[in-house]
Amino acid sequence: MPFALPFDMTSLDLLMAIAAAATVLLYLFGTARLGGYLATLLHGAALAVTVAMGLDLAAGAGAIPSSLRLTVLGQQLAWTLDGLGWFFLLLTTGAAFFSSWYMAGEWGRVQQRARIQHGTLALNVLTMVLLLSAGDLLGLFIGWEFVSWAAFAMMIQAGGPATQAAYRYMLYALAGAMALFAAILVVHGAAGGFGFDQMRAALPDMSTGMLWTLFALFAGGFGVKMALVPTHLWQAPAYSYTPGASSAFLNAVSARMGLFALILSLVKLIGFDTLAGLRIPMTGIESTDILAWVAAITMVVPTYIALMQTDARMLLTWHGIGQGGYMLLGILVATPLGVAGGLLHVFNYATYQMALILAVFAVIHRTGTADLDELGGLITRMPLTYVALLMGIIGLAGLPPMNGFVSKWMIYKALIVTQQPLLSIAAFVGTLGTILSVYKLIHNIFLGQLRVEHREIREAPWSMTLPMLVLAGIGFVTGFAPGLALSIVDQAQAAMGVALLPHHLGGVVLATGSLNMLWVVGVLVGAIGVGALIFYVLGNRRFETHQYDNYAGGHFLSADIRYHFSHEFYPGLARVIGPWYRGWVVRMEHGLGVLAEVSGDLWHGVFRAAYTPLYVLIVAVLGLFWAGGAGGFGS
Amino acid sequence: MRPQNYRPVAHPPSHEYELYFGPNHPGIEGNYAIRVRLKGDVIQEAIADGGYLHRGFEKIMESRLWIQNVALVPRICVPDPVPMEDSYARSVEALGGLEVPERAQWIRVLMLEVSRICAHLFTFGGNAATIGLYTNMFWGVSMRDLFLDIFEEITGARIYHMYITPGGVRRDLPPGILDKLSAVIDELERRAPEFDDLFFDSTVVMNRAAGCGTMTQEQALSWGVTGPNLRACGLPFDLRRDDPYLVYPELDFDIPTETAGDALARMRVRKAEVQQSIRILRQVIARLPSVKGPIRCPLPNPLAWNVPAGEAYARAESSKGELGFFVVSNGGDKPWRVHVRGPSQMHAVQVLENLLTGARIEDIAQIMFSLDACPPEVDR
Amino acid sequence: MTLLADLILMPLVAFVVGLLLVLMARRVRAKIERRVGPPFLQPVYDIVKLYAKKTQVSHGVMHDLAIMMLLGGFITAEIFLPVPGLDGLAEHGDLITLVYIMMVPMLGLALGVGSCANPNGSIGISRALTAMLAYDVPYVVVIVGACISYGTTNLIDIVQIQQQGGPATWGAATMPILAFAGLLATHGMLGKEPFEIYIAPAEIATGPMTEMSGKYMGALFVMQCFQLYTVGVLYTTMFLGGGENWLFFLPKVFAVIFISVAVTNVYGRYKTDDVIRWMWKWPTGIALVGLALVMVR
Amino acid sequence: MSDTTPVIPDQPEVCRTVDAEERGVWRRVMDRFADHCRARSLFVLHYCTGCGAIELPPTITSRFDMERVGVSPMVTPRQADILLITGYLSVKTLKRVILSYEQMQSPKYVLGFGSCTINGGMYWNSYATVKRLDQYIPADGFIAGCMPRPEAVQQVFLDLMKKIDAGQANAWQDYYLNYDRYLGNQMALFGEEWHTPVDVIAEAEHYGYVGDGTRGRFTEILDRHAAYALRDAPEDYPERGANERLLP
Amino acid sequence: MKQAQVPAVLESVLHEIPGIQITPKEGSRVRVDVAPGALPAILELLKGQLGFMHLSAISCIDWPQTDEFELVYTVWSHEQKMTVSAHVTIPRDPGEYVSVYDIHTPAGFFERDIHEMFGVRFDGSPNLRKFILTSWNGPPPMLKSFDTLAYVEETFQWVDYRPEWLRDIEAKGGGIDSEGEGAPS
Repeated sequence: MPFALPFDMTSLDLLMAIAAAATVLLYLFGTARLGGYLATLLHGAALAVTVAMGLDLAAGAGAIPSSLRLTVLGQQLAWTLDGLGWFFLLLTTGAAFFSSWYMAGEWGRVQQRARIQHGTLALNVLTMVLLLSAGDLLGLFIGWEFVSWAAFAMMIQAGGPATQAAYRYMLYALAGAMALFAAILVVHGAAGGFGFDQMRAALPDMSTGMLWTLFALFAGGFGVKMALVPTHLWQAPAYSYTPGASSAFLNAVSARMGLFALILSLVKLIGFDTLAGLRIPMTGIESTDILAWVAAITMVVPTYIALMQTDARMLLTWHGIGQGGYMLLGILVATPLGVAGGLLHVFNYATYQMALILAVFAVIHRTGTADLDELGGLITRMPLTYVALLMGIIGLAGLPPMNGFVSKWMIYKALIVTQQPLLSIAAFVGTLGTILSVYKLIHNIFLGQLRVEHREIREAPWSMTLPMLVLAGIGFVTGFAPGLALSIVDQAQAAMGVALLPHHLGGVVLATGSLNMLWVVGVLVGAIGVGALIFYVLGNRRFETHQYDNYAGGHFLSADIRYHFSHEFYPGLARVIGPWYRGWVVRMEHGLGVLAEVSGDLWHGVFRAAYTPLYVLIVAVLGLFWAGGAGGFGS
Repeated sequence: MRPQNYRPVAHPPSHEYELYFGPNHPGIEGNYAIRVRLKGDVIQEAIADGGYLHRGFEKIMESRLWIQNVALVPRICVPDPVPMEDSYARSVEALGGLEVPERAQWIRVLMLEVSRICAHLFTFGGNAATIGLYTNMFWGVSMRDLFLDIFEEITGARIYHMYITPGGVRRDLPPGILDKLSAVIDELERRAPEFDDLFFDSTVVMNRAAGCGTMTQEQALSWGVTGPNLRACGLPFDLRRDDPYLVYPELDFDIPTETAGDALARMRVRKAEVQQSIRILRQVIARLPSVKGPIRCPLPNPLAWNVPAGEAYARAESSKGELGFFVVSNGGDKPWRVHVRGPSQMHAVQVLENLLTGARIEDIAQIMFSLDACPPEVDR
Repeated sequence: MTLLADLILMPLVAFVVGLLLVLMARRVRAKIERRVGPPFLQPVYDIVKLYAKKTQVSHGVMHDLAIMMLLGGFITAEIFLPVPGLDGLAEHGDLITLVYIMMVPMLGLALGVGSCANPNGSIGISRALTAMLAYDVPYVVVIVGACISYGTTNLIDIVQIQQQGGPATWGAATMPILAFAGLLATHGMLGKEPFEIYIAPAEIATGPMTEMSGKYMGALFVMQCFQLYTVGVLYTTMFLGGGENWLFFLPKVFAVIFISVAVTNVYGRYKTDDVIRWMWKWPTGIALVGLALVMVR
Repeated sequence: MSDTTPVIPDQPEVCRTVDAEERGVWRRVMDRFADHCRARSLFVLHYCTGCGAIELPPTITSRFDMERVGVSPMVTPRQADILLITGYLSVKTLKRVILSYEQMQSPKYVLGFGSCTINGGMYWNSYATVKRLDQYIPADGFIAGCMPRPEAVQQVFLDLMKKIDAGQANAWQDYYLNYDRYLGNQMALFGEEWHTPVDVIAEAEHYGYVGDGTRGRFTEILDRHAAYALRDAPEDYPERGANERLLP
Repeated sequence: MKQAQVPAVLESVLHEIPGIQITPKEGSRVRVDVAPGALPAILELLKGQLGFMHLSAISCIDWPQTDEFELVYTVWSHEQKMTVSAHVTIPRDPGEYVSVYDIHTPAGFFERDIHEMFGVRFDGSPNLRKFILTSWNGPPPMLKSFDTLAYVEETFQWVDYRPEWLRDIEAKGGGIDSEGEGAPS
């Protein structure tokens, strides 16, 4: 314990207290002049506590308990935070810190309802803390519901298309919650309780059919939040149209809660060995194979949907869905390398995706649009935002020297080493699509001809550029020295019960080909330095000209000629995959929408008819929790 | 010009942008420009922009003697100059009532057909180069050079011969030239399969040229398309047969047609035409030695030659289509009015604009070269 | 000390060999076109001439940075690509790393061309990336198949496995179908006809090169050297057993590039979407068959 | 008729910005080396300005093969070293030629191809063609004749190479040093609204090619006027037809 | 050839039109002189009845003596294998005429060209924007009243061309006769 706490509070208690206080305070004072900086301060404190917890865990503290307790149905609910939860908690508080920083200055002043933005952000952090530190299945369920509703509250604040998407999201989330609820009932029926240990103990006695049911219910229920492929349709619009830093927060961590719960339920509770035993008869296909293929499809399909987008935010959020596939796939490889790769990707993704979303919102802040067809040439006007976006897209595309490359490399490598060629090809193909679409993103916003109406705009204020530059910087540093991030990942990996991956500061050493990013990045930077030397020493000095001094077949350009290629950026590709996109994706979207509505009603009906008492009970528990939540502390 | 001097104007809210094909662009035949408005890579609107090669021929011909203009006319269409000389000469002959001696007519046919082969070889090369098949261009152009040598030996010049004058030709054929010509023709026939392999049998060419710039026969007729481009739509219209001039009625040749009306069909028609020209040349080579006589009818003093008043329209089938010279004389020593009707005036402007609309960036050069549009003919 | 020598020598060797490869490509093309072709030092003259231009027009800082990324990326790639006697840093980054390092200069070029604000260049980059997507799908299948077949992604190990077993263990012998698919993908990677969609002078007036002048253009010429070398050496390493020494190694590299430059001159250029269709149909199909064979074995 | 003797006219010798004698040995060696390479690598702009372009394919292709001596075609003015004016220049083309010339990077060379570039040639009394090329951009050499043979084209290239190798092909500096004179000639033909997007004066300042004739009466006019967006261009704006708006 | 008869088919179709004069010319060409008002009807008739689908050219001739423009519409019939040139005369002032674009699409180009070169306006022509002479501010250059040589002398300068060998010849009393008259015959 790095510092003493009053009243016997554990650090988890402190964190919960900070989060709860932040929720209340920011809702009250979010619009005040310094409200934004208060938010930054509070989230900074939460981040500091989280880091302190990490030091504790690294010192071998095991799990950090909370004083918060509840007794329901004779079951005592407890909240404790282990390494896995802490890993995700670090991302949560980190994301909240950078988001609130971004909102603290000019952004907060120009927003209509900064109070709500700050309040919902803090509320989200609070509910996530509850979810991540859940000590049993019921706690998990409660946390899950809270997180869903908090995210919903965040999404509807802007109104307009985001609200539409948020309702759709709730529909999916309800369906997921129903599945989860059913899973809990199955476990309760078999184990007689909600505790994790009770469930683990009951596993060997469960029939294959029951295990399959559990697997399907957990994967389906949590997969909704991760937007795994057939349930992916809600996420992009819901996250895109949420304003500013809230969108960045949602993108970076919200969907990762689904991953956390999946890891918890499938890896920690059921375990890889049990899962590996689950095979479809006569085929030898394991249950994880099914999920891995779902992950692979999630990698590829949303990536190519992202390629078709014309809104910068939609493009990025679709990529967010695709990147989720990489994480899940890495974890499902089930080797230390793969799991470490998957978890590292969670961390890396949070850094670069936040930088990207924040940069895009900085552009929106200045120009008022995120339409990729209406921007262009902003590099001269907003160079810092450009740098942040550039570093972000290098990470997202998974190219050296950014951190995205390291985690993707580990995932590819794990797949190749375990001889899963088709999955690794899918991973590579997803990356190729990413490269195409991120270039479109940066080209259409920052390169090409500057539009005349953007001629006078200024760089985004420091309060906005600094957070994204710091995030991009973290991305670069953890790309240069991935060992830093891998040590964080170790905590989670240890808590998952997976063997640790031996690593050093620069990467990993493997018999089948190693990676040392210190060398890779060092040489790359050095070589670019040599390139600069060649550029500046050889040849006469450069003369910078303007954009109308340009080749136009001998014609004269003037300001009123639109001489900028941005709309339909990949026409050839669109012609090849466009029919498929229009035919398949759009139809699937429609069909799934209908299906979700029908099945949502159906589940409702089934549960109300069959388990009305239990359902009422759960609702009562939730109500109780609300009533006695605050009183629970310290008891 | 200082960059800050650019006056700001808001861009229109549109997803369309502009590209400039030419005049300084390798996808353009000669010095010509097409401005295209695009969305993605699909052309929404194409506007032909000519005049880069405008020399005011029709004006300066009015200020020169009838005979002086012989030097000017071949320069109207650079790749295929001989039909220009011939048509001008025939229009003046019609005005002045001159009868061209038979030998001169045969020599003119020889020149015309060699020029047609040259022009088609050049078009092959250009068309192949637009889709990156430079080998074909290199071979085609060097093959054409052999024919230019024949020209040089006959007339003293490779490109602008100024050989066909009103009333006949400037001088007789040099001895042995017919043997050399048939050797060159044999060489061309020997090489022809190579061009087939590279171009007409290539899957890539098929893939790109088939269906590219397609027009129906009705469209072609209403747009005023002539020459190989019209024949590629299935109409066997050839002025050598339909409105015969010189000694073409005595010659035996076919009029090749295709029905598809696309770039590939147009190139196939040209290839077949080269074969027909070879056939004609063989007949001419066989016949010429037996045609004796003068090569020019007696002319008055060309420096003081007042051509009788009147008007004449002489047309010829050039390698690109119908070429017409409308010449008006008021009885003076200079033409009163010369109007040149080049086939490309249709092909390079209205037809091109129509065909390009809805096409893609990659088709622009291909369509222009397959129409064999000749900008100097448009600009004059 | 050896490392320092490697760091300096590997890019230099790559550049010099690349110059020879460029010369070969131009001479082969000249021979097919029945002409003499450029003199021996022509690639050098071109590059020196471009660097010696007295005015150098730039379209902004990103335009300059692009050139640095271009050279830096390729220099790094050469250092991670082991050749006889020079292992460089291949221990610290494997085949996958190399493949992704090779994308850094492309990304740099793409950014630089974009900042030139010329739609011809942007269309060129759009096409180049589309072509990359087209040829990299089969290439990825080939790489995954080869790595699984060799059981390692370490290039040094891959060379050693083939060196120790002799020609019978060369990739071309153990997985001929994959090797063939790899050759097709390599051809696409070199951007030669019929896959030359992103240069396409007659369509987009040479695409990415549109606004490049002076030393910017010179850097592109240098890049061409590096690109020919890297692609050739990578293929040789993966399928032709690398080489014990340069005497055996270089002929293989030249042979790989020769096949490509000889074939290219008798083809026109496909349309953009046909390149994708072709690449996803033939080389990918062949590569998947090869991959299946590798997996069965 | 086709007199194909290449003519390299005597250019007024333009001195270099720094006298060769004042340079260090190293700079002189480097200059010598650069000139050597420049002379052996010439990229010709692919711009068929006139009918002389018909003789360029033969010059470049298999029969005469200019790549033997390092001459190859290049597409955009940025990459090209040589602007080959292939014959007569109509006024409309001359504008594009000047733009292309200004967009080329120095050292750049201009060759007039055919008699029309020297004195109007066959079109001496045509209202549409320009009579003297070297009034508007400095030329390094001319080929007389109509039309010159490929051999003549090759000969002028070889002569130019000799000149470059000796460091004497410096006509391009004249454009910077006497920009006002060239601009005046251009304005006399195109009107005072004439301008190109290229900021020649800034370039001259940047690279130290400012001479007494760089600025003057005409460059002052240039500084004053703005490039018109066509919407509010005056009725007599010279490029009104050519730049007429495409977008609705 | 000159004394050829007017083809019967043409006669039969055109005889109803008043004030028309049909003259056979060289080859298969027939000259038809019509009143300005009747031209579109005649072209329509020829196209509809005899298949004169193809408009070869529209030529304009400036006659300053009578202050008139003569417009010549040359049409060709793929069915009859025959050329008809229809001549109309319009006054120079105001120099306006109707477009035949709706009968023959190619007329669009020729009318644009004539508008540019002679200043004749065609009502109903789809596109009379400048095409060739976009850089030209002077009068329509093909008018006889426009003197191209005077314009050239005024606008351009010449190279002083006096090489050594010419000076030698001039010293002997020879040289180039710049007037162009009285050249040796």
